Amino acid sequence: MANGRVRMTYREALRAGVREVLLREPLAFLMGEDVGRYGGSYAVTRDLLAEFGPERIRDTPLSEAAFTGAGIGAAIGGMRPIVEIMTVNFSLLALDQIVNHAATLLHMSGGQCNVPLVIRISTGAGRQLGAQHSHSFEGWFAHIPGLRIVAPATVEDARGMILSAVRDPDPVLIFEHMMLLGAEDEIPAAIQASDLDSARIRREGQDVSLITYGGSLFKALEAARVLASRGISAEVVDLRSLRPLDDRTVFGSVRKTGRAVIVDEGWRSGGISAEISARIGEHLFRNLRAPVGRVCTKEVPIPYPKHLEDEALPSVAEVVAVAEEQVRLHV
Amino acid sequence: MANGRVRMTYREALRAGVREVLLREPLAFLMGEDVGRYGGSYAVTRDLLAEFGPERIRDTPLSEAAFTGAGIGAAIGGMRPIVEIMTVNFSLLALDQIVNHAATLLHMSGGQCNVPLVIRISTGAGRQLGAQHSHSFEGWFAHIPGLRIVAPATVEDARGMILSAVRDPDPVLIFEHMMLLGAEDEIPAAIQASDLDSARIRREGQDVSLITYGGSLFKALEAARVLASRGISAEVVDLRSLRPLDDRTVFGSVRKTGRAVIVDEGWRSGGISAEISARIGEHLFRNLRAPVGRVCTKEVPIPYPKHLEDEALPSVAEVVAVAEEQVRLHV
Amino acid sequence: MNPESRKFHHPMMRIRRFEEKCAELYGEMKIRGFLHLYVGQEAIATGVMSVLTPEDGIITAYRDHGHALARGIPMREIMAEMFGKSEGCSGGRGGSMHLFHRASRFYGGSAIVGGGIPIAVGLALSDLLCKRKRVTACFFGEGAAAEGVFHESMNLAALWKVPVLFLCENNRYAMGTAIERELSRVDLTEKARTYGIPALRVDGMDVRAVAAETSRAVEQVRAGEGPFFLEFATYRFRAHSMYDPELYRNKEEVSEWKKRDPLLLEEQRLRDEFGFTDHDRMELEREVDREILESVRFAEAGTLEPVSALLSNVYKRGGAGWRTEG
Amino acid sequence: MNPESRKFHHPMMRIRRFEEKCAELYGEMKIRGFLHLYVGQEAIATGVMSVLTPEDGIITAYRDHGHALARGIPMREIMAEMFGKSEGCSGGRGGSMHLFHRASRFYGGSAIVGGGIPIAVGLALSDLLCKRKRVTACFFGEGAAAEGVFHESMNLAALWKVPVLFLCENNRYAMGTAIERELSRVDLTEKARTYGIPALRVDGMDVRAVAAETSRAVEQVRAGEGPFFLEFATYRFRAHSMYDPELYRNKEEVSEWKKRDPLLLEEQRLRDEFGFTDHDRMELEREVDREILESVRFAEAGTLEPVSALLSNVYKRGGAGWRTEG
Ligand SMILES: Cc1ncc(C[n+]2csc(CCOP(=O)(O)OP(=O)(O)O)c2C)c(N)n1
Ligand SMILES: Cc1ncc(C[n+]2csc(CCOP(=O)(O)OP(=O)(O)O)c2C)c(N)n1
Ligand SMILES: [Mg+2]
Ligand SMILES: [Mg+2]
Repeated sequence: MANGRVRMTYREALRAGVREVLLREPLAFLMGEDVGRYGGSYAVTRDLLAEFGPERIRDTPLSEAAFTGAGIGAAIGGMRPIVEIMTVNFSLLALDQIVNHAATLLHMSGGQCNVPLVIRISTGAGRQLGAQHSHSFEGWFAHIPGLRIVAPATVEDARGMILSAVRDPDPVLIFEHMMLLGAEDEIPAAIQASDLDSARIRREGQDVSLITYGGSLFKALEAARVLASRGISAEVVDLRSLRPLDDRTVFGSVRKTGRAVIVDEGWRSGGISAEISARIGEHLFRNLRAPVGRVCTKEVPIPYPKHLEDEALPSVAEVVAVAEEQVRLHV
Repeated sequence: MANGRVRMTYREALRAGVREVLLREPLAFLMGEDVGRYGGSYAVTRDLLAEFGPERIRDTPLSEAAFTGAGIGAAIGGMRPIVEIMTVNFSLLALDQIVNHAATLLHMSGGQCNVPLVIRISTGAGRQLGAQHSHSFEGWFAHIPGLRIVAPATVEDARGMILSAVRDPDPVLIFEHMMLLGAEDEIPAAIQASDLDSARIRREGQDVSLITYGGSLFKALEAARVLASRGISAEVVDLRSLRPLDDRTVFGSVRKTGRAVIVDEGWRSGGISAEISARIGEHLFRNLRAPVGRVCTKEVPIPYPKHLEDEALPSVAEVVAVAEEQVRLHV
Repeated sequence: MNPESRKFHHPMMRIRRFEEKCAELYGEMKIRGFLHLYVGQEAIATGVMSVLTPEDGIITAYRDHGHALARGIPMREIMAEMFGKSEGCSGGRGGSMHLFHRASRFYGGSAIVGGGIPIAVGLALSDLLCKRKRVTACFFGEGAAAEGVFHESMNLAALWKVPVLFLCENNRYAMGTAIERELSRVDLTEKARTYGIPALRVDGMDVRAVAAETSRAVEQVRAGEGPFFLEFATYRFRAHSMYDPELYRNKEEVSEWKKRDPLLLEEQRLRDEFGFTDHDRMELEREVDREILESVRFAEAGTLEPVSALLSNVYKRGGAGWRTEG
Repeated sequence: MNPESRKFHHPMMRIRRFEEKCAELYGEMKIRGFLHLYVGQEAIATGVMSVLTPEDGIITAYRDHGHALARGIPMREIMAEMFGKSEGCSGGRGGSMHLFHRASRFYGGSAIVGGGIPIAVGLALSDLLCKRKRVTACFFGEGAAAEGVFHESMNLAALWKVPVLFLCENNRYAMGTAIERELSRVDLTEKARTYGIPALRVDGMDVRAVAAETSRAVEQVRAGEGPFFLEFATYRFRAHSMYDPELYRNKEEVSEWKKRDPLLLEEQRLRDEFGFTDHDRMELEREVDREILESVRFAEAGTLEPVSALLSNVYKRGGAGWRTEG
């Protein structure tokens, strides 16, 4: 811990965030499948049971709908529940509770029943887990009014976002990308909340904006490095929040560069990439020097074999190619 | 029945379509909540039980996940099941079966297990049914590879689409808009299948393309009439299929008019409207004379009171205003 | 007025006549959307609510007028809600199926069959965690027992011993589906017991039986013994909603059940045991009708939320949640 | 070789040693993704499959190697699948959790706990509607009993009397969650009976008991008496998957159960009753190892699908389903 900074992994940061919430907020508790005795399917919650006990680290049965619904009820009852859904695909089993209930209760009750619920969901592909364990639904969830959707891409956000989420009066879904768990970074030792609304410029550039979030941020940053070596200066925008989208930051970047490439691990058609592209088209019609590019997951359930999975997912090479084309063809 | 044509409502056409399928295809059967003795929640399936008996018109328990899953199984077992989900919101209870299973089985099995399942779903708002009965999720479902999504807007498609759907080897979701049930039209007496892939130009025009589907088609047509009276010639494209999207027809229209307004009862952000807008931006970057416009449902769970529900939904006046602005400001 | 009639008869009559008025107003198109009447089932909400305290929580489904009235939500706020007015108990946003009243701990009003059940478990969990001696009463129909989430919730509640009271109103039909076509075995209490939840079947037409058995059950739940399950045998006298042609049941069955009308039963008991007279009855009716009339007037006079407020109530933290709407 | 050992011992040994090889190959990174071993539970798949006919259908979950092998899917196709090769039984697209083999009516391989259960009900429904005398065998773990869809499916199967055989492999853990923390009451057969489904608990470590009881159950199902439920008491000897640190159970429990290793039990029986010798055992091992070796060779030599084929198998009706991919 030099100069008040610590080195840790994204996984450790997630754990530190949950731990801090439980320390600061007596009404908070965590529930989900195997968060306790097993230590968390991806070892994120390891040791928390020993520290906080089974009242606050609650192993649930395999009942995604019921324990998510129970999270809604507990939130209405004044608690600050954190529900963990082990893998994003399983969230579909709780979708009625999330979309028909958590997202509507405030509205249907005319403002009486807000639902201060946090749902942590592991998302993304890349570990050859196949077609039922590799979806990226965060952009899809972002369609639903009443929900807030965030996707920490950095170690600092992995720790800090949950602190804001748990204080938010509305349901917040945090999508944690599986492939980032081992990523390391040096961050301030003092734990601070990260805001849930704003996008961040992770690298400044002049020629093209690479707009991304979550697991794809590092692909975009890598692409920017490659592009730099070819004389193209790419700006990298980390959306951080998918609902709301921080249009101001996105538009500001694209207004400057005149070109945008969206990198999204969700499927292309009807993904959040489409929304960002549409908004840019609507607002920066006269500023755009090239059509907005999209590098997304191919429209196929994620295949098991490595070479096909790799081919299905957005790659650095694709980002570079699309960005280069934009700059070369549309000057 | 003059000149081999008959007049019927959309509701009657839906019934005629299901009936024709059951007459032609011995392996087809219908199952869903209250499709039999009750006569269908919206009276679509009235009298079918008497004609086809309880083996083929199966009332199910309130178990959306199980009977949708049973539809998948029966399809794999060689049947041609038609599952009815009473209201689109309830489809969320079956989403694991639809998205994690029906849409992935062909892929996960390396092409061995196709799922020739038809799911009919009542969709849309407009009857003051509030925040849990008024969603429009068809565009949302269109994000999922492995599914085919269609939305009949006309009486003829209401009857004909299911005939193609039941012969399709893949899962087809048919979204039937609640507000169209009473719409009447004269259609050929001879029952024919309608294709599931192509969009249709429902009205030709030169100045702006109104791109829409389902319950919004009539709003777009009405808007086109109003626009005509103001000297603006609007072309109306009925998408019919949301997955796949018929880019050729859409692009052809927009290439001609240079302007596009998408009318969609789904919420705006991350809706199918975004995808269409993004594709137009990508492909017709140099042809577009104005930024693509979108008239969608406001981002709020549908409120109960009439004046607020009306305000939430796309209106003819909005379509007219957006189209007019496009033509006037971007000449 | 006969003081004993205050207890159960008056509240039941309020519900009955309120809903008859609602049906009328539906015909006049003052009330729209779906409208599910509780006629025939009044004894259940009335009996149950009579033994709950203001600290207890309520979750119910879309057939919720009876529960709302019996819980003490002002009738006029309920009526205004049906009219879609700002003065309604859900600010007009919910309508008939989504009555809410936080001050009464009345948390709706879910129109997804079974959807409220896990939420009730969570409410009860919050009481358990905060060591509050509250009970959460969770109403649902027998149709909900076919939904998976019913089972998940039973299991979770039993496993965690949360103070929730499951109240199944078995009116024998889920829309047009008779219970025998809904459930392979129709004994709901047996299902509850499979989770280790004590369960009892109660005559849902006898308001005093409802109150007595609920009282015992509540005591047990409040004492920390975990969930309890009550199945009420009842019947809905009217159509499922205003659109139902009732093709699925015959008139004899309906009239057979109407002989056990909970209001008639209770009135007979009042006459037999508590000296209830025709005059009492008239007085009662007059009072109830006055209240209903007043509620209609209140609703009529209510205000429509300005359309400019459309995007409110989506996020508590202000705004529509999206910076720009494009 | 001892002919009696062909029946059960050989198939079980095939599974055991195949999976031990898989674990090794996982260490070598030849197999990736999640890998769930069936070690300890071999008697169940082996016993059940021994009494099914080729016309019967199979549905299982992600812990599916044992079922696939016992069903007769060629070992080399299973191994090739784990290697992600085109020659795999799912064309390489599925991997360990998604084994499919249409010719064997083996329909996977769902990695969503409980997800396959309603699909099995539907498969059985298709047989019922087509008046085929087939049975659908549906395997799942005890953890699935907490999922709502398990209950919905039990109810639907019982209500419609479809010819499905529910086979619950109760190995006492769902990942790290012991059954006592999963289910408020742990008797699975009781749950089935609540739906009117006849149910029996069977020693899942004794392959002959498994075969005998399954045979009786299958007979009943095939005779048109509707679903049947078998709960097999068993234990998984290894970690849940390759990532599991096994913090949730102690070594004594594991070694206690290992005393009832189904392979040991059957081998002892063969020795006691059928003159099985050390020589038989050696021969058997040699044969099995040869097959495994050959399967690895086959898998190694298999081909990787060209990346240009990525978008195939999304729609049967050709193409990726979208005219333009932009
Ligand atoms: C998940 C879901 N499926 C279907 C419906 C349509 N629906 C509304 S009420 C109802 C019947 C419910 O019956 P029951 O639970 O017995 O309650 P009751 O109407 O008898 O009070 C149905 C099928 C719904 N609202 N939600
Ligand atoms: C719906 C769903 N929730 C959670 C998981 C994660 N998960 C995979 S296996 C498993 C345990 C299942 O236990 P059980 O059904 O007993 O089968 P076993 O692993 O013991 O064979 C869990 C929780 C999943 N795959 N699907
Ligand atoms: Mg009922
Ligand atoms: Mg298990």
